[in-house]
Amino acid sequence: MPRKKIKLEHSIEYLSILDEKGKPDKDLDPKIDKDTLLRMHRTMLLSRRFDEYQLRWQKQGRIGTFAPAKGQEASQVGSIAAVEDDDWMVPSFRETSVALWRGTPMSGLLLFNAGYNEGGEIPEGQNDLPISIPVASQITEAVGIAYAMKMQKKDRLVVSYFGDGATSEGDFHEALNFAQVFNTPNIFICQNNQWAISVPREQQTESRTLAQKALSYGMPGIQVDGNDPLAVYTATREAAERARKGDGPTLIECVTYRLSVHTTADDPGKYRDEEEEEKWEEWDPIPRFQQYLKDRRILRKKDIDSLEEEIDDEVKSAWDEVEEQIESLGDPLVMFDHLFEERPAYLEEQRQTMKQYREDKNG
Amino acid sequence: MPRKKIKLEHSIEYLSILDEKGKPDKDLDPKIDKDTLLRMHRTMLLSRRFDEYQLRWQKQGRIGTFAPAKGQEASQVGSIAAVEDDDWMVPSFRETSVALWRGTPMSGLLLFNAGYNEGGEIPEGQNDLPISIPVASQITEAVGIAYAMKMQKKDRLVVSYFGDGATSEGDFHEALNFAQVFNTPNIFICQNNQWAISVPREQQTESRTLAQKALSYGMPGIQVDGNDPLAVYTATREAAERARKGDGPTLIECVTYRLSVHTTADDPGKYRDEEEEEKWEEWDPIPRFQQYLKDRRILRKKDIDSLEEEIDDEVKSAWDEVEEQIESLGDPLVMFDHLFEERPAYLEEQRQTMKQYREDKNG
Amino acid sequence: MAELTMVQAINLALEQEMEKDDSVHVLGQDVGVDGGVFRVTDGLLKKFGEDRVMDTPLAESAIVGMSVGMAIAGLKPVCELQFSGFSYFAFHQLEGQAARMRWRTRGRYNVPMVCRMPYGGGVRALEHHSESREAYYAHTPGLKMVIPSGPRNARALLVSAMRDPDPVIFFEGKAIYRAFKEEVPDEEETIPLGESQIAREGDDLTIITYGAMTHRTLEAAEKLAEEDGIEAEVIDLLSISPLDDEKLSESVRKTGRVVIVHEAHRSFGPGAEIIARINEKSFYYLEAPIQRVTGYDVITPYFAREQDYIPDVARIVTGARQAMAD
Amino acid sequence: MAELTMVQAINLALEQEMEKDDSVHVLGQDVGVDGGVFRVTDGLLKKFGEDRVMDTPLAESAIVGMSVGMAIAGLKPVCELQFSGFSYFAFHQLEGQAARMRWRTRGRYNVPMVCRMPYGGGVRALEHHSESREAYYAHTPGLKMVIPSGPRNARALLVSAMRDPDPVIFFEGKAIYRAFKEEVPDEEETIPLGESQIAREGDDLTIITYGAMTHRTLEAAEKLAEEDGIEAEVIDLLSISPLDDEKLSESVRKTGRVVIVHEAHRSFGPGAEIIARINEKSFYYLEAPIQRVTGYDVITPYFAREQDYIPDVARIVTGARQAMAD
Ligand SMILES: Cc1ncc(C[n+]2csc(CCOP(=O)(O)OP(=O)(O)O)c2C)c(N)n1
Ligand SMILES: Cc1ncc(C[n+]2csc(CCOP(=O)(O)OP(=O)(O)O)c2C)c(N)n1
Ligand SMILES: [Mg+2]
Ligand SMILES: [Mg+2]
Repeated sequence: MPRKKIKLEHSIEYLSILDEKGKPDKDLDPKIDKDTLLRMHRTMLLSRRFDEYQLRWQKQGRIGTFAPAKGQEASQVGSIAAVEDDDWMVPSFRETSVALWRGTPMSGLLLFNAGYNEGGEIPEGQNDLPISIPVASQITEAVGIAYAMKMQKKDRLVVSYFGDGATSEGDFHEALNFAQVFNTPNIFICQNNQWAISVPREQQTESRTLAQKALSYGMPGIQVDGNDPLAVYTATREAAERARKGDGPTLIECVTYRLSVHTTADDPGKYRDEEEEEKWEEWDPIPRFQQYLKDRRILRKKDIDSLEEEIDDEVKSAWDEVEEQIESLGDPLVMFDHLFEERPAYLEEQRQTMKQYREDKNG
Repeated sequence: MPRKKIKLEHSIEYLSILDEKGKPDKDLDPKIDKDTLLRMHRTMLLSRRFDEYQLRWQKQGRIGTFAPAKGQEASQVGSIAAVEDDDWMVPSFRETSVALWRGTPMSGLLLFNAGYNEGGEIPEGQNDLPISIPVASQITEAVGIAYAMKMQKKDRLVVSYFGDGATSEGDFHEALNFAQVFNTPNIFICQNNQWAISVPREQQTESRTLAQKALSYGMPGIQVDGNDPLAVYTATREAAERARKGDGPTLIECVTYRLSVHTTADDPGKYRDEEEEEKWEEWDPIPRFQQYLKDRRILRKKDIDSLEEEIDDEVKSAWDEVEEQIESLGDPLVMFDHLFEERPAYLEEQRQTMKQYREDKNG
Repeated sequence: MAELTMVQAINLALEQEMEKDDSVHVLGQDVGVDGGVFRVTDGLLKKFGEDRVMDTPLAESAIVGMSVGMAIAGLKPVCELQFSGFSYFAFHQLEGQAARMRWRTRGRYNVPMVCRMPYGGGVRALEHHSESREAYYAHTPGLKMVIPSGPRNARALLVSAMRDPDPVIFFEGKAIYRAFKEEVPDEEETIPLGESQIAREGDDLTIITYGAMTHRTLEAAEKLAEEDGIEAEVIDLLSISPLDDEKLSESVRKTGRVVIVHEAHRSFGPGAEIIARINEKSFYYLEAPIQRVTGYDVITPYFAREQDYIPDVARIVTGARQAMAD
Repeated sequence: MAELTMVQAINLALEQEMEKDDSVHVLGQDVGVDGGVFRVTDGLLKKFGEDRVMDTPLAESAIVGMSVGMAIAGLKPVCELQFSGFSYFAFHQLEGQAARMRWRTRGRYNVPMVCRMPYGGGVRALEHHSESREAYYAHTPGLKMVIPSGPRNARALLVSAMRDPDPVIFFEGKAIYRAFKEEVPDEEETIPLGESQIAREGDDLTIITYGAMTHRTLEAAEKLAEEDGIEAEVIDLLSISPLDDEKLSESVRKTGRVVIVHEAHRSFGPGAEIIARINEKSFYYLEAPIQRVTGYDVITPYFAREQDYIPDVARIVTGARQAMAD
């Protein structure tokens, strides 16, 4: 009696719906409507092809370094598709599929990756935060936004994204604790892609799952097959329902894999086996999802072919667009804009110095 | 099957050995030897009386603000008594009982509380870090020291202390994760005294226990009655055995209560009920432990009386000592010492300026 | 109109603004039930409820990060960090998120938040409770750095800070929290951020200071007038960033001699930038080297010796005499 | 003797010191298997094993805090933070623990650690990857702040830093990691921390700079000699704190005209302190206002416009001509 086991608030579950061949567990299939399924599929494919083009453009020096989403499309699309368009979205730095789902133009992403601050602009009406490079740096912001939604009595929740590595940062811990304490409508999507640059998941932390970190906050946590859009969708949906009912936040660990480089500055050959990569290729979320859609007769082979063509054109024309945009962008003096609402005198002075300097140089 | 419960590495236990009347659970009694028990008792009593004197001295303006340990003596002494004298100890800022157990002279503590940096000096041979005021700020240091012990193949472990509030800080999280990943000989003692200044434990975090935060790191965690020195001792002993065997760190939550003010700058009347305080007074660790010792015929009423007298003298003479020390301390120029091993020129210049200035002023 | 301490004046600013503007929220450690460890937020919880006066868990980074999120989404958070010495736990949030969000999004989101924190020595407190590291924040693009010197301007500056559409770091001198009272009008007052005040007029010498040091500086100025017949102009900066270059230039060009007084460490401290600005704008008017009377480049000593670290009236007078003698 | 890039030279310093001294450990994100994102620690894991070349989880505060603990207990940690822009996650550990431990314990414990981090722009990287905020650390009592300008002095300074009994912040200019090679002797070399070098001698003007900017400054100096017949003395600081006041004074007293060049933001930046020191020590030798050619007080822009932010040769020349013209 004086030595007794303590009962926890929650237990941690694992959820998967599609098997490796794309066959769903009939009882668990969330029965997403056809249009949504097709939009999900299109976004995943677009994200994949966009990554591929960007890798090429990066090699050609047209854009700088960026972090491909390849392999994580199901984690990203499955989760964002399960919430409303006017819910808030707080990314980390690898959420291309999410951004595309939300409506961010590829040209904007390209502009960002080409080194222009203007690429960080969020289209008006889209409740997204911009990419933030420091790992785990805006999970706390997601909690603040969710708190504001609650205060303003808006029926909006906040989905935020981060990786397995991010769970080691203090800010992850502080943010999740605050969310539970203030009972905010947050959904925390941890994309466990097995690697934080060269550090494998097993060296990042000794906990068997990342989902169980939720127990630290008395928060519900769940681990899902992150390469299964239906499982991700279902878990997010459940979390969203809880959040909207006022039942607070949820941590969802999506078990997935980074099929590509960390960023274009990275060489995975230094630290991981091709075998591992090949093993995970078999779990590629896109063919699996396509099989499911085909089996449900929502998508045919030839639909995919024509979609591929469409996407190819779309991506290519995004580059043309961004080239035009770059030409029309203001000169570097824009770096003095948007520091403050009003530019203080000392900054204006510096701006004039730069202006003068540029005029002298050019004329 | 595709929706299944995940088994965790550890379960969380609760341990208590003494009941409220000081009667032990016979099977669990750690059978500590008599000398150690008496030393534990003496340290707890000394800590209590020293706190009381210091509160008085603070009111009289003899010392500045400080954080009394009252109520937490069992958590502190029970844990530190369970490790070796040459193990390392990393305090937070309320570990008076621990410091006394380790041999820190009361005069040193008084000097610190009187506003002299010299009070932070750790007696040679005592492997203690100094007090660190920022909450949770040296838990990571405890991990670094433990790693060094492991590297140097020394059979030494590190006990570190912090409060319930500290578990909300990012550094707590990062430190425990590192400890488990590097499998270091650390024992983390969380003194859950129910309050972080005015914030009650329930508002600090929504997890039912603080011990379960260990699950986040795949670390063993245990919750113990922190007002029961035998339970604290037992849990620490078990953790120490694991650590010495190379089985890594443990988190121990000691459920206790801050029976006094947060610091002398604080007024608990603003935020907590007297009833609560009174309830916890009944669980005061000192009478409970005394009852146990009496029942075991290790301590008699008259031993306590003479011990009280002895302690009274000791504390008072510590004040005399510190007064003498203060007089013999160097002038404020010492603030330029110990910034670096060698004083760089710019600092020496500043020192000379101060010296000159003081000479001009004084003569 | 009432005679208020700085604590009361700041409390008044918070209360009136919260009344006027529903979107103002106060958050931090112990700011609710306890009314703040210095009682600055006393009474606010009772009046505005726990949704708007939020006792948070013990985590500076989350306090700031959550504030940034609230600000992005339409609220106006005023967060309190218990001592400026603990703000470094949130440094990445302040420099990386608060300061950058407007810039990062080309103005789509702004961060109208105030981050209040007590700074400086003089209240017999513990280590990390007495620092004066405003230079860290002043060096950070995207932040404004404000330090009032008394009840009346504290109130006016805080109102301006709360209405500012951008993040403001607001340091409150512990030593002057309760040291004296001032008449503070009931009606709203504001002072534009970036504007300094002439605290004393004079033609012989310019002494530039701010915060708690303003009072010792004014005392020193009186002493200089009495004992040396030197009439010092004392400029109370109020804003460390943006600096009020104009007022500085005007005074320096008039007097040609300058002393800078601050509690902050000397090297790479605020005084250095002030010297640099004067060098750039008024070099040819200077008649002698600018004197810095500042805290030393040591860890701020524990309280028994703190007053030997913080500039006192005599040190300021010595610095001034030096500036006149050179 | 070999021709090495700065990356290779730093690697050499680490390797040789680890060989010589068992207590030196390297830790950080991706420093082991991956050899560091810039390959600075390449090969060390293989040679010294994972106990001494430690791939850590992703947590800057713990990396620094753990290093402090290791240093206290007798090891000599060299930790790497992946970019200086992420060091603010550990700011409280650097200023609150690393910098204070010796002082706090009256010398009982010292913290012989080096905290290495890449700084500065020029490699087409992302936000937070291009900052130059050495002033934060230079303003912090208890820390030394070192920035080499090339392979040879990087190696020598790092050896000194590893042997220094106190914590050293060691910034490595990304732009010069691989930009050029230099002869680096096999035998050990050291440079005392706090000592600057005259990178070019001259009598007309003193240009003070450090790190990656040293090269543009030297180019500018050549141009000034060619086009204007101005012979600039270029001082490469190497240590930002402690500053080499002596060498600065000597040069300034000789030339009377000064330009300071750095990538860091202008306001409250390193240049301000240098001006303040010159004001204090050599005021009467100055013939014109000191010119600052620096990064602007804006968030360091993304890479497409980064080169407009970082001082270039032409801006340095302009600053120098200004200093001569005044
Ligand atoms: C605070 C911080 N430290 C280090 C880095 C460098 N860095 C960029 S991404 C990354 C790994 C992130 O791993 P994870 O969180 O798993 O996300 P993933 O890259 O796998 O999507 C690191 C170390 C950073 N951006 N921010
Ligand atoms: C980083 C930091 N933030 C805030 C404070 C102010 N402060 C001192 S003690 C304390 C509460 C600590 O609570 P807990 O960890 O439970 O320890 P306890 O005081 O109860 O022993 C606070 C907020 C501090 N010292 N450090
Ligand atoms: Mg990852
Ligand atoms: Mg507590």
